[in-house]
Amino acid sequence: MRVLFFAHLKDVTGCAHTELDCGEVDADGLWDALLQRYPGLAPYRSTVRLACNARYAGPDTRFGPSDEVALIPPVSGG
Amino acid sequence: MRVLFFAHLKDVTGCAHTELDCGEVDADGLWDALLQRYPGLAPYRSTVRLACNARYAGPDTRFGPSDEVALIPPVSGG
Amino acid sequence: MITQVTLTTQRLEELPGPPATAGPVGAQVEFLGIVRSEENGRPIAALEYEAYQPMAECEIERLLNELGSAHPCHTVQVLHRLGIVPVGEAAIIVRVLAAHRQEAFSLLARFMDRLKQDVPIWKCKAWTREELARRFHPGPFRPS
Amino acid sequence: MITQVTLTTQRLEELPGPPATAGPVGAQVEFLGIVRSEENGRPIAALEYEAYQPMAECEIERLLNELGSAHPCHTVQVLHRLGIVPVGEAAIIVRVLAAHRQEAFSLLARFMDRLKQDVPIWKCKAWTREELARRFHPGPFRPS
Repeated sequence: MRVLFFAHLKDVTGCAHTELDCGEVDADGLWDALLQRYPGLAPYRSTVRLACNARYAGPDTRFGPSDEVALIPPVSGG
Repeated sequence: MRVLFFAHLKDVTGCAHTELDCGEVDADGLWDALLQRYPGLAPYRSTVRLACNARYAGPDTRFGPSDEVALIPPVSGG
Repeated sequence: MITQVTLTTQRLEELPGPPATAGPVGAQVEFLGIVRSEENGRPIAALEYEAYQPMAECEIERLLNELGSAHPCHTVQVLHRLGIVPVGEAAIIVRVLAAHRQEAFSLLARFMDRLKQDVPIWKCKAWTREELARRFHPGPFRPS
Repeated sequence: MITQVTLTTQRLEELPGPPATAGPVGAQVEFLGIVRSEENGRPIAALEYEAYQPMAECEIERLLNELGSAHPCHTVQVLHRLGIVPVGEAAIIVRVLAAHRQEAFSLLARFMDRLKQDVPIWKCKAWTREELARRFHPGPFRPS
């Protein structure tokens, strides 16, 4: 799956997006795969919301290989 | 004193203003003098607010010969 | 708080905006109250407004000062049109400049509520298209 | 409710206003959120915004539709600027056309609250005057 990073998370990961090959996973499975590659994301886990295909993920959302996943840190538009 | 009428009260009195010679009076005294000259105002007394020199009158306001008094029916600006 | 209050028979849309402000402006809000094409369910062409002008100006200033202490803003401009206002044109324009949007929204909403309770301005007549035409373009023949 | 949502790097002040509306408009409200000259107490020259653009547009539309059922309005236009926005220029403009002011005020205030909670747009950097100058007018000599 394609994973997008925004704002300061780009500095943490060093990139704006990456490809993650973790099969179909729930949010915990996704975070396990993410933290394995980018341990620096750990402190942000509690404040980051996940989005799947440009919609906020719910508790039951599963993230699959063809999905576009995004890590949404607290927003500050307007 | 000079007394001003606005909106539909001008139709009731037939004029936009008048001179009233009633010495110095409180609100009841003013209404007595007004209703004597314009009995048609009676139905409006409960909804009309009095102003003295371009400020809403309070319960203790006294209206004197040199004052500009206004009858303010419910407003509808904006 | 800088205030500017104007009651006029001119088109409000053509008047200049609010005076410059000293503070750092993060929010600029503009409200136009526009004459709608019906009044009490009846189609109209214009509304006519009258005011007790010196008192209306004082009351607006007084309201703004009162509301400004609860909702501090930098600048408020209030323009109210008097006389005949055609449908689609502004009867009132209020512009607020403030550091933050919350104060600007609160002041504006409360000001409009209070204006409609306390400021001596009246919609004194709703004009239909026919009445306006007769008033402003009287024809050569008028049946008696 | 007609909605128009635009995220752009262009100056918002120069973009056209909201699309025409079908219903009878009694209230027209415009809000500009303007970049202020300080951020967290420090003087700045500009803010830089980024967005997850397709999701931000969807979220704004979703919010407007949700808020529009509680606060029915005719037309809402949302313009948000991305990239570098100099102090004094608008980062966001929201325009609402409605029959009555109450609905327009409510929708606007609630929309701005929700935007700042849910819409994936970020102030990603505050630029000082010096940083901007170096970035956009780099001199011939740069000490290493």
